[in-house]
Amino acid sequence: MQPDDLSFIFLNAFIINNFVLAFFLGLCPFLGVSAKLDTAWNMGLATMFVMLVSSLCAYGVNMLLVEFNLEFLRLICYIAVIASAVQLVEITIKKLSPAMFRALGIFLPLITTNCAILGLALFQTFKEYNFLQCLAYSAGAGAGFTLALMLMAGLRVKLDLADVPSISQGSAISFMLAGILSLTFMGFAGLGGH
Amino acid sequence: MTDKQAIVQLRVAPHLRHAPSVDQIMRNVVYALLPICAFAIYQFGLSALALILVTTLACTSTEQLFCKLSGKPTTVNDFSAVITGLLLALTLPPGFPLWMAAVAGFIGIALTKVMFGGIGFNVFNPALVGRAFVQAAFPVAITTWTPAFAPDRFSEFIPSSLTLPFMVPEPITDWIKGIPVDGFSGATPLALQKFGEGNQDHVTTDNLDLFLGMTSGSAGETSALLILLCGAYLALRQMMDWRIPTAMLSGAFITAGCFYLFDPQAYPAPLFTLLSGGMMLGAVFMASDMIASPTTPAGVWVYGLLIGFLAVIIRLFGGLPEGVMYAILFGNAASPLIGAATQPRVYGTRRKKVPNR
Amino acid sequence: MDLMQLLGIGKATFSHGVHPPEYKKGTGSSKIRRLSFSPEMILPLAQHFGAPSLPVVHEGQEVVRGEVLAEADGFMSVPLHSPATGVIRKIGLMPTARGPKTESIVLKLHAGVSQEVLYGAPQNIADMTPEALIDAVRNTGMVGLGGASFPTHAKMRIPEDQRVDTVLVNGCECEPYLTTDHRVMMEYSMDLLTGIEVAMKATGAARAIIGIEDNKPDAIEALLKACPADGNVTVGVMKTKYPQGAEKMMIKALLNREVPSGDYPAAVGVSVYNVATLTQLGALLPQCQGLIERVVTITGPGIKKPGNYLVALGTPLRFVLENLGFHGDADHLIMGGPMMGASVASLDVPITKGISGILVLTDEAKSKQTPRKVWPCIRCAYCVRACPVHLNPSELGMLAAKRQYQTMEEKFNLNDCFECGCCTYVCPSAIPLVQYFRIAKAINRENRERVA
Amino acid sequence: MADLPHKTTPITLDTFLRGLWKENPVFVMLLGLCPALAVTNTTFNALGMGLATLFVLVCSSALVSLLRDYIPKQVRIASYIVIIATFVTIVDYGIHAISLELYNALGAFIQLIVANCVILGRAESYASKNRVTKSIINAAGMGFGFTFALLCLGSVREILGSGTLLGYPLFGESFQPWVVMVLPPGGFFVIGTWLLLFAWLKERKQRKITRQEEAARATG
Amino acid sequence: MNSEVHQSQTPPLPSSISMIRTLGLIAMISGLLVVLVVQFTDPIIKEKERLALEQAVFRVFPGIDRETATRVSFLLSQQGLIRVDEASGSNDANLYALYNNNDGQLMGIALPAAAQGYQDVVRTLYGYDPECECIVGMVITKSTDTPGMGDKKSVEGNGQFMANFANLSVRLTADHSRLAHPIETVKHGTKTAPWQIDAISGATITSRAIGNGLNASAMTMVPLIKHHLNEIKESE
Repeated sequence: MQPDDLSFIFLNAFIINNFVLAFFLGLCPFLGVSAKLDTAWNMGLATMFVMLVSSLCAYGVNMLLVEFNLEFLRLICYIAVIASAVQLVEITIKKLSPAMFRALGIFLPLITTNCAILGLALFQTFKEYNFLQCLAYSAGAGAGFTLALMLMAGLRVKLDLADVPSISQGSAISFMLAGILSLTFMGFAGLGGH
Repeated sequence: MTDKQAIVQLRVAPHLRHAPSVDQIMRNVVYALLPICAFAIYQFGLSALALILVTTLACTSTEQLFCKLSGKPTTVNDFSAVITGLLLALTLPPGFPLWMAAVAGFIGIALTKVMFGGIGFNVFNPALVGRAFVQAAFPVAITTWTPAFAPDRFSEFIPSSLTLPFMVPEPITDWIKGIPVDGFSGATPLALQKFGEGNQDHVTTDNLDLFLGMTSGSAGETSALLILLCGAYLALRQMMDWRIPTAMLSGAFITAGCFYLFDPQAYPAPLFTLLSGGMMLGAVFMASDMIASPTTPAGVWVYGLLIGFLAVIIRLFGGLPEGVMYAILFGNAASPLIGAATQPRVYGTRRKKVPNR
Repeated sequence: MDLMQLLGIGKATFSHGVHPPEYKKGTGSSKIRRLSFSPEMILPLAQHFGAPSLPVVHEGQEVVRGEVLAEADGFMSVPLHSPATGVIRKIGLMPTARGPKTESIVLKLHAGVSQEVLYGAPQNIADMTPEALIDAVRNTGMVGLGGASFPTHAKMRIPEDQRVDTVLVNGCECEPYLTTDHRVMMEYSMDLLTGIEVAMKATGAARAIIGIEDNKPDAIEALLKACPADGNVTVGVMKTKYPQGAEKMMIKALLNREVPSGDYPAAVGVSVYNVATLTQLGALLPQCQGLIERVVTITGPGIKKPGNYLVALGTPLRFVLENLGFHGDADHLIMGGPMMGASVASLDVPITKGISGILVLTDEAKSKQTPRKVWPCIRCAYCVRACPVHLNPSELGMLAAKRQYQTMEEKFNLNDCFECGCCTYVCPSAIPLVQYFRIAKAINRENRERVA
Repeated sequence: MADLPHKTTPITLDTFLRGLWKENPVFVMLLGLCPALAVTNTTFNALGMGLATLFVLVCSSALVSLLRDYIPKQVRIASYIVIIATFVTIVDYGIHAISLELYNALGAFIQLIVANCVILGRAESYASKNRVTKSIINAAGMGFGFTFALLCLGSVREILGSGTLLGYPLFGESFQPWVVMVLPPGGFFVIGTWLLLFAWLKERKQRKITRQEEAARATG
Repeated sequence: MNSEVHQSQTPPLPSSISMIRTLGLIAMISGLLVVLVVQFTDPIIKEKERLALEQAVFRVFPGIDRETATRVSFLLSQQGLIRVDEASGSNDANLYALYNNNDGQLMGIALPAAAQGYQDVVRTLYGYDPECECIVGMVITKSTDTPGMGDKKSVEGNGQFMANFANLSVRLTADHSRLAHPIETVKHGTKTAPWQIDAISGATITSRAIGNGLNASAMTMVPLIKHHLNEIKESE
């Protein structure tokens, strides 16, 4: 597989360089919303959706900026675009599907502060991906985020029933779990690299 | 007060108990591992013996240390730490520096077991976490293999074994070249297959040699036959779920078979996949770790198949020649999800109401 | 399927379950003997599931054996008959095997009286309508003798919207040690068939199957011989496995039907009765008699003369045990089978309608069978593969340890557990799972009541 | 929040120290984890990232505090984000101009300072309610606290992971580096271990206090 | 886009004019600041990057430095050879030729290469000598692979590995259409042919990424160079 194949880009963002476990992006929701399986799933879905939308918006904005030689405004534009994209997504979902809004609604504001979204926009710009590649990259990143979140949630639900020693309760145990998960995902390194 | 409690205790039905206790199960796993350890020592000599002793000691003393620190009664006598130690040793290259092996044992127990509350709550296999840690920490040492059946193996250590703590092991390429063993090289069959020269002759190792264990590799993973026999002992005594190894091996076989059928030139034969590397040891003794695998009957199959599939994928397309360890760790991580998705259908639920109603 | 069973191929069974050692050798082959009368009898008014009976006698009143002592209070209740001729000494609170003291009638026997039974007018089953039959059944005071003590007539009245096509007769007796049903089937086959006729007629079922585990070949043979030629009553041979005798398991095994969660067997067109129940019914109903005695297996390493005994209801445990010779103390006494029975802490409790066995374990037997040390769950999944209703006891147990009783009920079908004990039996960590589940159910019930 | 009536309270040492230890953004509030883990594989990078964040934190706090009376409530978050993004862009170009090596090592993570909740949190909960000097001092405390936490992580990871500190070898030639420490899992493990250490210290202190109280109660 | 943020937050407003005014003010301040900084830093950054590239190009050819040679950038593709003027800010060159300062002779050609490594793409720059049809040097321009094993410092510090690139054969077939032997990375200690790269023990993936990058680049570029060699030679 070549580094710019769509499937490789997807896989790369999905498991090889998982946003959470290899780049530490989106750690806040990863630690905060992974206590239950169904919340984790909804959060993952919402993030995936916002990632797709904001990645495409960022792609468009970047095209404009490059056109007018205004690259130095990139960051300011991205952050504004992402904030408004989340708002727009929220409004659209509310209008189109109230049921989905009830399930995802509370997560959307949280996503605004999720650095994985901004990270995605920045990375795709640095890697100079084209439109389709951006699509694959954001889909992979979203799926990878959801996968990590779900695995974490499963483990935490299981450990809810454990006699965890008092000092490792709370965030320390989450970090250790994340570390082991990250160690596990190292096995995927180099996948498709030849 | 205490008297009353005692009576309540006695009242609990059922009044018959059948199962072997946890320590009996663990002890039997240790028994099943002993022949494999013995073969490892026969194959690799003093270094393998020292490796096994060091990891076992590291695991048990870590467990003891943390029990003492937290003021809990000791849990060393349940043999689970011994199993971790033995398994860990069996997955390491025989010439692995002993101090690194001790680190692996410490990390395995401290990170995976003590951290989460001791036996029963280690959501990952401690031996594999220990090994994954040293794989990431000391990538050179853990991929340095030595030939089996060196003539001096019972009187001499492999030089890298005795590396001083925190020091880089000496390169042993020259030492290996000095060993007059015919037909064996330091490279493992998997490495030969993956990094071998040319594209045609991928598999250079005879399947029978692989089956009997006449190759180099990690200390205890070479003999598929011995591992199967020891696994059969446990399975017959119902101290291991035979479904997991079966599912995992079939998952690996099917995946490897598909690729082999697709292009026999580029991909190794499925039988080679099953017999080489840590596949057998992983399937029989690691994936079947009760605590870190799902409990549901369907989940067990899904879990095994997933691990087998991933192991082959990582082997064929990943950066490393061996993927069993990571596949099992991934399986461990996914096991709560698999369990949640495969809860058995409870008798009388989700059924259409009776026909004659 | 029947043919296959006769040939012994593919014997009917359910999935999962356990194979405990049987311990049936000693008592299974010896005939039922009668136990002598105790000088004093204790008769709790609540020997059945449902409202306690209402006493119709007063203290100091003379009663005759077979006379009604208490009447049924509503539909879910049965009358209580006097097990012996004597005088009512007291009506008050007395200890029972279930635990708390309950309202009971204490009967003092007249020494040297012949203990002749009071008969009613004979009834002809063939002439009776189902309604009349159900009334007659109720008058016998019959309840499920297998242990549940559910009033038999209530079981026979099928709800309007349901129809029953099959009567299942439960002769499995899957609990270790117990052999009452085995002996009853051997010795009272004809009474059993009469009882089956009653049940079929009352429920409107066209056929009946007597389910027997294959470890009782002599009983199978005896019943095959006794079955009428019309083929409406057959014998279903089943694999020996615990809890084969649980009615849901038996329905699954013999008919491959599943009773919906929270529903009764009638919902799938089946009505299940214990052989002991139908045998007693077959003997009592034609004579218009009441239930005053039952067969009890009294066994265990702590009993000198183990066997099956016909015991008058109300006989105190102490009298039974002293008569048969016993050593050990009360902590090792179990009423019922070893898998589901409760141990009793007092020797003063009486034998009641639902007690099918008394088991006396000795110290050594107990210590060998019960590992004392409790370990954390190692998720070995033995219990998952043992649970006959396909619950996940391991998960439930861990939830129970963290007091998440609500989750147990909502997500893991806690209420489908019928406490057969398979999970605890196989648990290598010796976790008292069944006990946890009982507590969890009780607490949930309490919480629900508090809300309501 | 506890620090509501700031307008009247005077500037104390606590204004500065609070962020350094008691409300340490990384170890106590678990904010800004992404840069705290992603770029701390060497002490140098950790220092660079810490100082960059400090700069943005102080500047944006100052500007927000200056403009606090002019920004309408409805658009305050948008304004803060734009202000922060401005300073991040400045830092980005600054680092690029100062050291190409550091710029390459930190990569996109410099720009990701925008998404660091520490900064927005300061702007929203402190700078928008306090005078300029006070906001700056508080922000500096937070910034140094963040840098300190990054150094805690970075030094451990570098010492174990490469056997060096700030690039200088500590142990000589034959030291075997623990490569895992500079990899992503090492980041998780090191922060987890620090948290364990702090939890243990806290528990010990708590136990000591309880013991003293008990002793006091016993004697009194 | 600031107005978009503003639109989506339209609960009861005090006065939208004040909001727009504030946002406008902030936008102006930030725009001003950014532009100032960019104006100031841009030339510094450009110069630094140019220096870095130049350093890398000269490092590829041991023994050649700025005193002895001049660098010219080209874009070479199927469409032909285009000279790139870096002063204009364009950076799409894919070929850097070095000419002797004294006689204007072509001394060597530096080419960039990239391939997927352990973590991310490993970028390298390698020197091609058209005379001997071989690679004569290689430097890492970017690698985020495992520090201490696959990063720039440790790979370039590994003398044994770097020796692979002192004379790595990229000979063409007789018809000049493709490489006679593709560049291959083999496990440490098993190099047998001049077109093989002996991998770093423990960092096989990075080694292989370097090899793959070189191979991919050489596969397309070397025949092209052969084709345009005279053009390049005369472009001084």
